[in-house]
Amino acid sequence: MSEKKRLHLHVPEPEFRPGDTPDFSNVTIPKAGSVRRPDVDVSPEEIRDLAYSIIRVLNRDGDAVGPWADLLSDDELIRGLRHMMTLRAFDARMMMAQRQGKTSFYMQHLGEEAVSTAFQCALEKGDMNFPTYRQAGLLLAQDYPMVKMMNQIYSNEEDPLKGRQLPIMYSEKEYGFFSISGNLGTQYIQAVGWAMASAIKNDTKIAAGWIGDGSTAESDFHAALVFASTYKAPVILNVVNNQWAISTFQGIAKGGSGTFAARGHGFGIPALRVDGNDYLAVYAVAKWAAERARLNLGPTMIEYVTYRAGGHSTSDDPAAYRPKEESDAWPLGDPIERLKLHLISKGIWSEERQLQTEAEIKDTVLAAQKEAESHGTLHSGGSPSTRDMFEDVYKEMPPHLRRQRQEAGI
Amino acid sequence: MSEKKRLHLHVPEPEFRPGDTPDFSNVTIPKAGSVRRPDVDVSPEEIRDLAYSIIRVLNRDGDAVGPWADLLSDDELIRGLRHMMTLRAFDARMMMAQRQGKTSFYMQHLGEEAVSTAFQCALEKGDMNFPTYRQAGLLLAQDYPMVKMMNQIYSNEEDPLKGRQLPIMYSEKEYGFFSISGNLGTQYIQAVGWAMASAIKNDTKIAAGWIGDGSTAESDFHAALVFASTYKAPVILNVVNNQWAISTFQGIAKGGSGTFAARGHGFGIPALRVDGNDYLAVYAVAKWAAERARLNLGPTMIEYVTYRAGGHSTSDDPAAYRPKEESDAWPLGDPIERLKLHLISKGIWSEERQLQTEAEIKDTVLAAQKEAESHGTLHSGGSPSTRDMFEDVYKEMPPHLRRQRQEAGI
Amino acid sequence: MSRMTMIEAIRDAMDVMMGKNDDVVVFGEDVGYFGGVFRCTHGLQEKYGKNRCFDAPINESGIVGAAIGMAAYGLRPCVEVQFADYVYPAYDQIVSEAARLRYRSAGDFTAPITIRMPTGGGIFGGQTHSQSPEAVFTQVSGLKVVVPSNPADAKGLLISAIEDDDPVIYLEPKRLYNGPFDGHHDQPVTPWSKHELGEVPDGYYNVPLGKAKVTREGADVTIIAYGTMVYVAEAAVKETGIDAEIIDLRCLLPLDEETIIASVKKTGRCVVVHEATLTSGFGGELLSRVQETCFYHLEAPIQRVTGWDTPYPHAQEWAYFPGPERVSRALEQVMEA
Amino acid sequence: MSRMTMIEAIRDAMDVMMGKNDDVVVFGEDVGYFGGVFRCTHGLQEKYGKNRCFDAPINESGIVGAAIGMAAYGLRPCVEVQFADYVYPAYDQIVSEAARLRYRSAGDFTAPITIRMPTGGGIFGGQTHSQSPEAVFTQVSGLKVVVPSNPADAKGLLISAIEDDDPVIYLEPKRLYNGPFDGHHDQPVTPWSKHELGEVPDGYYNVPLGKAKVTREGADVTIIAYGTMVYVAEAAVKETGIDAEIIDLRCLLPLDEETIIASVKKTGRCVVVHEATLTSGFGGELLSRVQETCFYHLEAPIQRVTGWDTPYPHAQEWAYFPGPERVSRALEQVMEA
Ligand SMILES: Cc1ncc(C[n+]2csc(CCOP(=O)(O)OP(=O)(O)O)c2C)c(N)n1
Ligand SMILES: Cc1ncc(C[n+]2csc(CCOP(=O)(O)OP(=O)(O)O)c2C)c(N)n1
Ligand SMILES: [Mg+2]
Ligand SMILES: [Mg+2]
Repeated sequence: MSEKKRLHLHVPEPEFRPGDTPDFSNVTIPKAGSVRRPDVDVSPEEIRDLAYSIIRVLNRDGDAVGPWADLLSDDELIRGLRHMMTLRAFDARMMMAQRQGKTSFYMQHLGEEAVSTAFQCALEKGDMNFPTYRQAGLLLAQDYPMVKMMNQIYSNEEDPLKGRQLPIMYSEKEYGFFSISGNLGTQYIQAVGWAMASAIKNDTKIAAGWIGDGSTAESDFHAALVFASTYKAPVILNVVNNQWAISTFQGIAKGGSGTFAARGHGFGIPALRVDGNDYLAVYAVAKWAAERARLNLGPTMIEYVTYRAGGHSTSDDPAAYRPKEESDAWPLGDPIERLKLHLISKGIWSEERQLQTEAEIKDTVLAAQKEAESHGTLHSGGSPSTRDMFEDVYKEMPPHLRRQRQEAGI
Repeated sequence: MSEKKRLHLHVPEPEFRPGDTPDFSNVTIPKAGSVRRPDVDVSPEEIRDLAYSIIRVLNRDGDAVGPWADLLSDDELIRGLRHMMTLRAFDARMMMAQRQGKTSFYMQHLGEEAVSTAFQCALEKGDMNFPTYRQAGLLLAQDYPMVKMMNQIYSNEEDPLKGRQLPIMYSEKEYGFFSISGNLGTQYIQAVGWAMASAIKNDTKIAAGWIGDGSTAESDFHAALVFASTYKAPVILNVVNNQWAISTFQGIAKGGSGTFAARGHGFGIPALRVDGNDYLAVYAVAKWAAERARLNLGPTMIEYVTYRAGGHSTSDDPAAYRPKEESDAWPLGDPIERLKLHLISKGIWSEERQLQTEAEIKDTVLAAQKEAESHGTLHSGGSPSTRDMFEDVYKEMPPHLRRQRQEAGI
Repeated sequence: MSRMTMIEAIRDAMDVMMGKNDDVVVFGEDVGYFGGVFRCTHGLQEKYGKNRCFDAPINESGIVGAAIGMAAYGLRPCVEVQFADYVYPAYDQIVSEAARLRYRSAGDFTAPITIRMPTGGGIFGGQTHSQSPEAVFTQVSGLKVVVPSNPADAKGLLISAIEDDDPVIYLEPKRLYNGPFDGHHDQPVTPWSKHELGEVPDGYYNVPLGKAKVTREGADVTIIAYGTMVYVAEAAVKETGIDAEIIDLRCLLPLDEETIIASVKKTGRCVVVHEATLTSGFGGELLSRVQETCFYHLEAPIQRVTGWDTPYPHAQEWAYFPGPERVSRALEQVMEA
Repeated sequence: MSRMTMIEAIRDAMDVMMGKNDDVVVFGEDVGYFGGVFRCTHGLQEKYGKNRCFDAPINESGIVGAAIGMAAYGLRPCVEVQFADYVYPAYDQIVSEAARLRYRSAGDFTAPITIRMPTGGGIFGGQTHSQSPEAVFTQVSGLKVVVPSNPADAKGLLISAIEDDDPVIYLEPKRLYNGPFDGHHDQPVTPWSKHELGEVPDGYYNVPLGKAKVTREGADVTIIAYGTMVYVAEAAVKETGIDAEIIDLRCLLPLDEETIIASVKKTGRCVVVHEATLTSGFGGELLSRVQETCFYHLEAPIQRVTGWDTPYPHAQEWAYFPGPERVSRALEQVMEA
């Protein structure tokens, strides 16, 4: 027996706190194009290393390189850029609307626009996402009507969710977008269940679960991995590692495992780690995982390495817990700038078109906003009926709710 | 896009069902002594393979071989054999007592006796186990008074738990044995919390969590691994893989991961897999993990490969879901037989002493039983007071419970 | 008509629904090959295949969460939680997800799932095999909560539950699986095969959710009960000779207030009986509804007879269980008041 | 004495207890460096170190489960669940473990833990930041349940909770964090700094668990309330001019029946008020206790004014919230009856 040593508690800390100068030069970022692309039927053991690397396609010069490149046409790439720009413009307007008191709450995607927009392009009609609150790109990448999203954000008279839900907690079955919960982690296992159902019915549709780095700590994350692993469900298990969970850095959830992707290893689930700010890489990896699922090869876990450049929500000010300069110092750059550079270097885009498109998108967003506001905002104009408060608790309103509605005088 | 394939659900099945002839010849069992013994401060990545192997010490001839051997003195080995024999004899009597209606319920350890008895010998006074219902060996290996266990099993007037708990749900703080819950998995994270507390207080004590193969699927398993990994808690995370969870074979919990030990890998927790029917191997591995914990090196996960030779509980008949011959066909043999052979081959034991010891243990168990029964059994003789039913809900009985006790007329 | 135990009736309901609708799937711990620890799903895997009836990992949150996902896809899962005592890990999925999905998505997604679980004590199961947690479900807007008391109802109610477009918690009083138990634990129980309520219609039929049944008409006092307590109430009535009306609720949420109010207005007295603990048990809600609606008809305080506010003890089971003696005493007190 | 908001009072209670007892540790999501999303733990990590106050992974079951283990070791953890709406994943650890540990081990192990969580609506938080789940805790034998309504009580009750040898659920009405809110959402709220109840004694003191406070004496009707509803009740009393006695429960379990009974026996009328949904809300228990003990003193049916039986909606918040108008109406009805 070794001599008795006093124990002590290890509490992980982020490298930089307010006042520190962030320096990520010690973070190893694999070169774009350097990570191999295995066949989709590869055995999980053979690609363990891919959970500890980062798949990247776009290099510093904006060239698409390596085995994961060249999957998208010029048109698709330009569409992708527009999707990301739209999401950013949409966010900017809605952040402002919240500050103006037109809604109670908003959550933006700043810096993470590539993840959801590129992923959606790898899915097909009929597939189902189980998103968190930070994947509105799944809708915008399908050219979903912005005005409908805004109606929901404003809880106005046209709100498809009838004013019941917090802003941005969209639900759109037709667009393969499951109702957002607000309770972290719960939807991850639901995605697996949906995928199991598709397999039970010998269908061809697949599902995608979404979770944040912090929320991987939730217990339902485990439930999802157990079920996905056991029943080989056709599901893509997405982990968006944007480095922060409100004020808590990713190390508190990750603990001693090198990466979040590595969580898949304990379950024999192939796990890939990808540059989440690289539109092409995200698309390529998503496509690979989707193909695995469609071929009945089972689940794939994907960790998107990105950075939450803004606050957690409109209720949050990150200056209280991390250096203001950290987001600029983040080594993977801005997804929009990177794709723009690629398009320019391909000769299919220019700074002028960029500015022009920005202006055009701004107009579209503004027009949508105007239309949405004509239906009301949270505290003024048209609003959902209070009667609606009693609907949809059940398919048919039971007597006690009927009585309560009467009592409410509405 | 690959052509659309119809999906189908994968539901794992055990290899053998009633009527089949079990044949485990395809199961690879590493040779005793063949697995290396790393230093306790090894990095988890360097011993990944140990989660897919089986650490074994005793070979077929009963010799202790390899780097994990030779940790126990002759006396300790003989004590170990006695502990296992005592547990088996105790179980046999209590199984019979249950059939005779002296208690409502019992759960035995048949075939798994080495796991808890050997493990306990690697702990020190003050350490704390958070056991499931199948680790009574943790008590017996400390020569805990059998009569006290029986009093609990009989819910008699001397029952330390005052008749409140199901039989075998012991609680013994003084012996480092946390109150058994009955709810699966809950105690695993509690073990981590206890270990964190020891670290917070700069103490030297360590904790051990216990869970069954089937129960690793529970969500609290994840909670435990997340917390243990993040705070590097001085805890040993034990998984007893006895192949079955009631009627469900281990494949339903394990899914596509090769082993349960591998679950640790997603968390950067070193994981060892050990022959659970090999007393020496269990002890050696437990000792290794305990040393890691004591040196503040953090958690270790250990999977004990064993086999539940009996029914799940007295309510269960395994003939309904697995071949009767399966337990005999199980390739890792019987832990008592194996240690006996070792002692004999060492020349410190004999068949005669075995028989003699068996008889002696049987007498001790019978004497304890007789004493316990003098204090009553579930339906006859002395029983705990009904007044006790209202005690210990709170430290001080609040008025409403006082009133209820009065109403109950007791 | 066939003679069935409650277990067989429950199994038959699933069998009928699986036969009728391909979208009905059944899973849970040990429910596949083995057919459940109480054998409620015995034979279903063999008949409908592993795709439709299978073993689940031991993760109650996962079982319910996966069921919600399947329901969102379009299936109608009917899942088993091995004991009601083990439902708590699934509580978040039930409360935050299943119960609210229709509301929060304005009907875009729904969760037509049935969650079956054995409930109640009387089998020396100790605190982890005896609980009656119905009130933690009746507090949840969006759920329906069912407790059958006999094989015929059990089958009809389970069919209704599986057909229902909203999530249903289906609590099976395990002490009634093999016969009606009236709390006289020292006396043999008549098996369902010898009891008229063991007579179960063949094939498809349903018993609607939200309709109580008056199992005994009476003039002097109304007993509101469900599950095992229906028989305990009957015994107490027989033993006291008090002309009580007994209401078997069958469904706690939504509640059949009409039947309750009509009865209490008639009798002017009321005793509420359940096995769960007193404080914040469902009895509080029942008492409140009766007080609110029948105040001017009440001739005596409404009484509650329930389990004590302690965990369910093992050895003291019969001191804990609210048996006929305690119900009788309450009836007498209410009549005297 | 110092002027404090409820947030500061809560923080001060933890500060006092951490200073007094090395075994008190504080953790939860975002409670470490940042000091909690409502800033209740702000500065504690800096003062007591990372060993005593730290960030936890987002796993509520893990937070409570780890706390139970620490308590078994001998510590007194005071943990935060970020919103009461997120407590359900921890429900199993609370119900099956913390609440029963002393009982099932016959006192061998205990769980002296405090679980703090912001509760209630009124901040446009929608269904996941507005719930009042107290009744799913009051049903659990072995728990204590506390709901403070002002800074002075909040501090004294939290100190009692941390000192208590049993597990305590400590619900913080978040609408009261910065000032007493009476339901008139269109009017400005007086901050605690300008309110007499913002006057908080310095250092150590406690407010015992299980003792209610009569915040207004009155002769005609008893209003039983807690948390935010205390101020809503006050507003209703002022607006109707009815001479009501208002009881602020402060602790729901154990319940101060004595104070309640004395009051209702005096007034002969009773209105129970809470923000949680009606069905199986804690109001049902309160109504039942009053009916059982004061039946012959009651001159009118006891009424409940509560949130509706729906999830907490976002835009319709003020139609959902049981404001002074609804309480006034109930008071008038009870007085007329
Ligand atoms: C069950 C539950 N616990 C806590 C919260 C409060 N909460 C909301 S978001 C959040 C952080 C989530 O971080 P992460 O998963 O990394 O996602 P991100 O916000 O970075 O996209 C927390 C703790 C919640 N919504 N649900
Ligand atoms: C939360 C919970 N769910 C279900 C059960 C019922 N149950 C008791 S033991 C058991 C099987 C456990 O199997 P395993 O973990 O492999 O342990 P073993 O019995 O083999 O030692 C089940 C499902 C329970 N006790 N608790
Ligand atoms: Mg994050
Ligand atoms: Mg097992």
